[in-house]
Amino acid sequence: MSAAETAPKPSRWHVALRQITTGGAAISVLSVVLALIAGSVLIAITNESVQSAAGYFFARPMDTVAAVWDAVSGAYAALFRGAVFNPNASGFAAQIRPLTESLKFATPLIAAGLGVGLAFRAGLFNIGGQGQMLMAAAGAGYVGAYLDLPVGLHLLVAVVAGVVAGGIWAGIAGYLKARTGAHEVILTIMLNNIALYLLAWMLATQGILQAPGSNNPKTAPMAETALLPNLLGDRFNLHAGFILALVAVAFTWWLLERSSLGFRLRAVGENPHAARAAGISVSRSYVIVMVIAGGLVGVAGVSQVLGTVPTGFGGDIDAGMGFDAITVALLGRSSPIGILGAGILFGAFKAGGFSMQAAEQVPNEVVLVVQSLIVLFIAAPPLVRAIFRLPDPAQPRARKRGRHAKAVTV
Amino acid sequence: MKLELRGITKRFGALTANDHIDLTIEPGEIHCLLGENGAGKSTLMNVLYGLYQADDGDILIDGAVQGFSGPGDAMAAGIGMVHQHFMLIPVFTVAENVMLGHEQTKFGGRLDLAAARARVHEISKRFGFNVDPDALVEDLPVGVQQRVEIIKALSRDAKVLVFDEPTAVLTPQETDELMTTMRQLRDAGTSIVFITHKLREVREVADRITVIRLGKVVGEAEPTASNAELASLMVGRAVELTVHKDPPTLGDEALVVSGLTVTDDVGTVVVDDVSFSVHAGEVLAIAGVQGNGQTELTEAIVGLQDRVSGSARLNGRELAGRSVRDILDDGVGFVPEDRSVDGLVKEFSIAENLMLDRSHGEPFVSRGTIRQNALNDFAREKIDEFDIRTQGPAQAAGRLSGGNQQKVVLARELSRDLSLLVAAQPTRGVDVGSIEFIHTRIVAARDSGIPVLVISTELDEAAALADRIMVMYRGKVVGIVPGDTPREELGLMMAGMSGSSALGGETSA
Amino acid sequence: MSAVIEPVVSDEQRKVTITSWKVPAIFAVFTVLFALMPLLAPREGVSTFRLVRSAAAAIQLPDLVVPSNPTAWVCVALMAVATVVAFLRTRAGRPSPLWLTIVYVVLLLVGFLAWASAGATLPMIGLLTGSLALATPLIFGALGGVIGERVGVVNIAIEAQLLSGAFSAALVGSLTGTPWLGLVAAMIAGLLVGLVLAVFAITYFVNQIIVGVVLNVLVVGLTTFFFSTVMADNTATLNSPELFRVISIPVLSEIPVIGPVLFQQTVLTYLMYIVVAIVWYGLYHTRWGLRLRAVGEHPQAADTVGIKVAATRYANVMLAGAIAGMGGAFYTLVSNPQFGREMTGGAGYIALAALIFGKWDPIRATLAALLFGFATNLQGVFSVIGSPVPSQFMLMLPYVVTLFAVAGLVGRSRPPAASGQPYIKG
Amino acid sequence: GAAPEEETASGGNGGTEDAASDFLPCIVSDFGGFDDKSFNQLSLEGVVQAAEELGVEWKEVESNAETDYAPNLENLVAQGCNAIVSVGFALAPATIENAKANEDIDFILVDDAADADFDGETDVPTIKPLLYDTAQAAFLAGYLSAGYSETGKVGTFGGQEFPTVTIFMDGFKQGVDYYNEEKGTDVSVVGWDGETGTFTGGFEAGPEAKSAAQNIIDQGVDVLLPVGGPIYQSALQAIKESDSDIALIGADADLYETDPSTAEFVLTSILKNMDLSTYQAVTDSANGSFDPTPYVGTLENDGVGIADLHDFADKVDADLLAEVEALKESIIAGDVAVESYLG
Ligand SMILES: Nc1ncnc2c1ncn2[C@@H]1O[C@H](COP(=O)(O)OP(=O)(O)OP(=O)(O)O)[C@@H](O)[C@H]1O
Ligand SMILES: Nc1ncnc2c1ncn2[C@@H]1O[C@H](COP(=O)(O)OP(=O)(O)OP(=O)(O)O)[C@@H](O)[C@H]1O
Ligand SMILES: [Mg+2]
Ligand SMILES: [Mg+2]
Repeated sequence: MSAAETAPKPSRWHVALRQITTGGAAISVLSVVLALIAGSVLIAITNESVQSAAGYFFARPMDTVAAVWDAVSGAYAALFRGAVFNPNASGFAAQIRPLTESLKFATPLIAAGLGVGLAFRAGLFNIGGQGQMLMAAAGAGYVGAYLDLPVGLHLLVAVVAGVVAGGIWAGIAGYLKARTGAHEVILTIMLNNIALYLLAWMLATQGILQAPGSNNPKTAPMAETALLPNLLGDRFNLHAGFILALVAVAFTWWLLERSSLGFRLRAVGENPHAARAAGISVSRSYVIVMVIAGGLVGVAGVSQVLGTVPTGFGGDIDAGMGFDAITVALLGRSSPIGILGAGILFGAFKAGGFSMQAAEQVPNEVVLVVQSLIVLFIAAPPLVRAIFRLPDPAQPRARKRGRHAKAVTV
Repeated sequence: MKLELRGITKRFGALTANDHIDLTIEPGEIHCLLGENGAGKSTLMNVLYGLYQADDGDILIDGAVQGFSGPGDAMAAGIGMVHQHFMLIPVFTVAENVMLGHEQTKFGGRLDLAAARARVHEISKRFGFNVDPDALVEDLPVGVQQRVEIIKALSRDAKVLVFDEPTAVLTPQETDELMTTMRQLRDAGTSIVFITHKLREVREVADRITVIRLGKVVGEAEPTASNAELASLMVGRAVELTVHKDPPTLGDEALVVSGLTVTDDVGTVVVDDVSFSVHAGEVLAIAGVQGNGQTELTEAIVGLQDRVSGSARLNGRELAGRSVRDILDDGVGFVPEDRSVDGLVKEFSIAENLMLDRSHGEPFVSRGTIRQNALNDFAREKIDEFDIRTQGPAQAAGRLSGGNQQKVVLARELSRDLSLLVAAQPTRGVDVGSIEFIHTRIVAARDSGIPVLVISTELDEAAALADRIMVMYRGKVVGIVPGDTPREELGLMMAGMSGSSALGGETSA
Repeated sequence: MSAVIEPVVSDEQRKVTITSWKVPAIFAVFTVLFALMPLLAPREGVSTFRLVRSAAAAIQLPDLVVPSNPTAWVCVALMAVATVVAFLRTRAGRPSPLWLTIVYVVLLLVGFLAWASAGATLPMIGLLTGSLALATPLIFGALGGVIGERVGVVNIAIEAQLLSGAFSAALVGSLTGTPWLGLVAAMIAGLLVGLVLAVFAITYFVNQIIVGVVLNVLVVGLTTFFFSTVMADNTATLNSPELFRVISIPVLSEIPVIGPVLFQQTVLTYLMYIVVAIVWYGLYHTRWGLRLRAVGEHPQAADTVGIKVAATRYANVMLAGAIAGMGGAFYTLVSNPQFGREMTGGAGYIALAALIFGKWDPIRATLAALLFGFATNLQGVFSVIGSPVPSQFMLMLPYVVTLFAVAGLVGRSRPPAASGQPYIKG
Repeated sequence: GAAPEEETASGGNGGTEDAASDFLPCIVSDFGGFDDKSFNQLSLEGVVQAAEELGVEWKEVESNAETDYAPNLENLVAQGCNAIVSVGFALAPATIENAKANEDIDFILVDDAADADFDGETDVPTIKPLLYDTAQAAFLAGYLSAGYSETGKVGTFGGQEFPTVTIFMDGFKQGVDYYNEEKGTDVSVVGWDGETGTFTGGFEAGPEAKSAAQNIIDQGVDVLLPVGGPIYQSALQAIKESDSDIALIGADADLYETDPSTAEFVLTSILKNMDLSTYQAVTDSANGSFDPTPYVGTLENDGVGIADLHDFADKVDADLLAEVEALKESIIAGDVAVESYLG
């Protein structure tokens, strides 16, 4: 074969390969791989079989390797069975049940992620998802558990009550920021803690949220009429909260991409000076965006109390999702579609984490570690490329940062 | 010290900002660099200063190749630079700014501010500057800030001093003083690279002139060359240097401002009891060095200032106290001074920027939803009409060149039904070709009977556009004079002085 | 050329004083609200303020005994006077001086304490000591935040630095048997978190808020994971650090009231005083601080005078992490002899609030953290001496106080100009 | 170390091959996690002990929030657990749901009657509630403390205001009050007045818990009862730093045993013997003798009690000890009534 015959120009495969390896999709996949590798290190070093095998590593190294493989593959297989597809279950419905569980767990993450992401787009760092979710839960929970309303109307009123409560709680921060210029990060952090204790008090007070006749800081179960119906029948836990989250995604997409209000909010987020000079009231926008963001986070609270935990709830119903939502929003680059994807990914990790813990006794926190590493790696493509020695694309994409308004500083 | 640049090439992505540039600076000469916006002058100087790394080429000092890895090395080699965009920390004092990077310390690591003050005093005295070392830089007028930059460079005993467009922010008098300083430095043996667009200045101080166009050296010229020769070298074609305009057909007094006073948030009266009026079909230019209240005056008119007293009536309706949106909806067109801060959302598309101040109702919004098609059609139309060089309406405004960004703002404001046009620095940082176009459009607006208020720190621009010129100094009106007042006199007025004819002109309206 | 050249416009710009009705309005509102307490819920008896820690103290001060309700009323009256003064001054176009606000706040506090502690003894030393203890990790955290932001890198990862500091201090303190090595380990842990923040934020230009938030999650995950898989089963060897002992400083600790509060503390608290002082001094009076602030305000300007922006940021973000890590050590080397899962409980976020509240200034941030500590402990003391308010509302108090303080008194604040912006060179 | 024999190297831990080996006991913690030195930990110990004696493996899963309970239970069900212990009242609803759906599994629910419909009956016959009338034991501790106290003040504080927490504080206060009645003394309880009291707001040890303890100590108490997992550690630290002798009372487990570093400070501990009852319930389930009748731990059945005084035995008046012993009999006999939410 002469030198002249060998590929005078790069073959089509080569070009395609290059595009794949330098593109965003590859980075995402490799980020997940890297994070999973890091997770497996944790799993392996704390696994007892691995530890005991490592004790005689020099005598029989293959034992250690085998133990590591068993520990890691077992854990990730369990994760997969819990999050996507369980081949061990009987019947197709049971096999794909994990997928519906993932969507269930994704629901509040998507809704709250939207609330954080929307605020980002308007230049605000809404770190108050926790408080907003708690207040939404209180609102929806009160209506759902203690009001007597006809079928249909009851659910509607409960949902609205939750969304409005979340909106008001965030609106307080927006209003104070607009009026006094106080930093929204402080305001929302303080409001988180205030909500925490306010809810604790309501839960401990008869006539407000505490279940009648009980001493526990818990509400009564929600009335049947206020429950978000299961979407796929009673064998699956996936409830209509997921539909609410999808509606929220669609609404937020419309708001940001198509509506005039969203246009103004984005303008304020990208450049408040120019927005002001163009007649857009920055302070009013802050209030509006926080109210809407709080309402979206409210959907998360609503879906928890009326769908996921319908048996009555206590003081940590937010389960840290106000903060998870920040990660989801960041991974989704503050775009509604991105947040939908990020929410589902994290929901799947969550669902899988439970199964991994139950089956392999691997603590849930591995999932936290893996999730946060994914976000970090995806945000830094050059690092991932360097690790895998991938070529740098012609146009440097490294600086393509998220669409979080740049005005967000702390 | 002899400085040579050989074959300097610098690329930004696909753009080649410097293309094999050769330049030699002899000891003790003032070497002028001349070129359009974006020709690559600042880039070249930043390479020289170690701020950018050249992709190709060498820097030689007295024949020895230098390897600058950063400005620290360049400074150590005796190169100093007064940057086009001041490199001062606004919240630091003058002394702190001057000492930054080569601080002297006393016992306990304590900064030796006394030494820095002394240094500032010493250099100030040598060049007749009047700079308070303890003033905060952000409180200083730009002219003084520039002196701080010069002191900074001199305090490190620079052998080669680069001045990148230092005169853009100076009064004519200050410019003269600066040129005296430059000659003084040259005579003491310092080499100077002087960048400017102003041909008059070039011919006055330059020992040699190099012209750069599109990143390449296109020629050398003698200080004796005529304006027209230099301009055509710069632009590559013959350029119209004056605006053609007919005498105004004046209508009624449209904008009447009386006793307008604006206070900033620390209590300084930045616009002090200003009164004037603008007729329909007239251009009133407000001249003055930057920072003398012009900006705040325009912002007060469109409702962007908080602490305003007095009145501004447009066709009989009071503007003061109303919201910005209200005022804009009344037909006030506003071209803000700093387009990248106040005029545009850089991340938005051109189309989105064109609807920025019309996000309520017709024609772009119906029932709360943006009418994408109407907006895109409109954007295409304006791109055509204003000759905005772009790939299309969806391109992000921030990716346009400065001149084209400015055209987007003008297109937005001029395509509304206007009852008043307020344009601040409409051609700042815009190249000669675009200036021609923008001036024509402003004059066209005037001719269609719109009252126009133009703020310009460039005397040439004020003189070219204005039917009358109002000069402001320290927030107060120095005088209002006809558009053809001689520039020496305007220069004096810009420094708060008055020549006889200024006193003789109409001082109130 | 004209013959007459004379100035027609003066060089001086007029200055006016901007008067804001905010101060008198806030005074008035609080005076009225406060007056409602003795009015609607009058309290019987006397309030006793105890000024010594115990009967064993070397210098004894008598208890301060005041009648509760009358004292509250006197304070209301004086607050009303202060309100009127503020009102008159504002009307005369002069701003209300800071001392008036301080006097007002002190009156408010004294009145409230007298009213609320009717019939009980209020141990002042305990109240203040507890406040300082609660504030100490926050102060370290806030200082770490101040340094980070002043050099241009937003540090949301304070929580991560505190938590990893607490974890490492417990682990290394237990293994080595000396708290000093535990402290070093805490600083290294904080520094490493800072390093990761720096790598992503400075080298890879990743949005700094993303990195911070994610690091917080990551560290919660890692510490909890290792705590439950390794530490919890080996408490004796891995999770029982030797604690720092309280050291009374001779002479100083004998000063009435202040002595026992400030000078009967552990080494870590004394280090805190020193670090606050050093950071303040260093930031405003040394080359290190000047360069650091320059990089945070205008990195390009700093670059043009030969300061290495990225290196400066790296070094100081790591330093900031180390300082915040010291705050983490407080949890396991002073407060509590063991690490527990998520034991910092969001303190990093409160520290973040304190540094913004304190306008990115080390002293003010320290004061903000102290205010928070004080409000928290006031809540604690009142729940002990008996208060008619449900515990949940008492627990809410510090957050409500901060909210009011931020919204009412502080308002707009300006962060370092380049904070949060990556510096991308041409 | 030396390599084990090839065959056993792959054997894993636990499981021998006898008949019991397919029995799988499992346990879910509440949000406190298993290392809380308190009720999650004790319950786990019961399960572990049972499993080890039975020679079977067990599965333990931790919850971090209330939303984790249902999925954790579902996943344990999927793992084929035969008996599942749910620790804490908060797990009741999820346990009831899962029990309804999986009638072949024995559920053991700690601290709740599993009676969501308030009819006085356990809602699902396969749930065995384990309840503890801790107030009875706390009553004894209160009496003992009142007698022990020299300053006439004893103190208590809690993590969060949950009934399972306040039941300790309530019983303690009743015991003190009873002592005052009997002896005509005026010993007071700082930190809990029967209605409101001092709470740290969470169950983490740290500066909050330490300050809470500090504030109570400042009121001059010489006995301190912290209720809520690891917060006793911070209380201990506050005691060590105070100049005075203050005795600590443990809650749930015998602190003297579980945390020897407390030895010289522990007067006694209020025992809530969850390890014993979970052990019993799991063992019963394995042996096919699972009895879903609610279990209520009392002084009588040794489900609750107070621990040995260990080092304090000779610091406490022998008469007082005798009185406490007698008081225990009176409570068992019903002569002295102790009130609590368990009736
Ligand atoms: N950091 C950068 N990144 C990308 N492009 C740049 C950068 N700096 C300059 N450019 C581009 O390089 C070209 C030359 O810019 P330069 O600033 O050197 O022009 P100039 O001659 O100084 O113009 P002016 O007279 O407006 O100051 C311009 O097209 C500019 O947009
Ligand atoms: N200047 C402003 N800046 C920010 N938000 C504004 C401003 N004016 C109005 N809004 C908000 O935008 C929304 C719509 O406002 P409004 O009804 O005044 O305008 P509109 O002309 O009906 O708007 P659109 O044309 O977008 O439907 C309201 O929520 C309003 O509060
Ligand atoms: Mg330039
Ligand atoms: Mg029942």
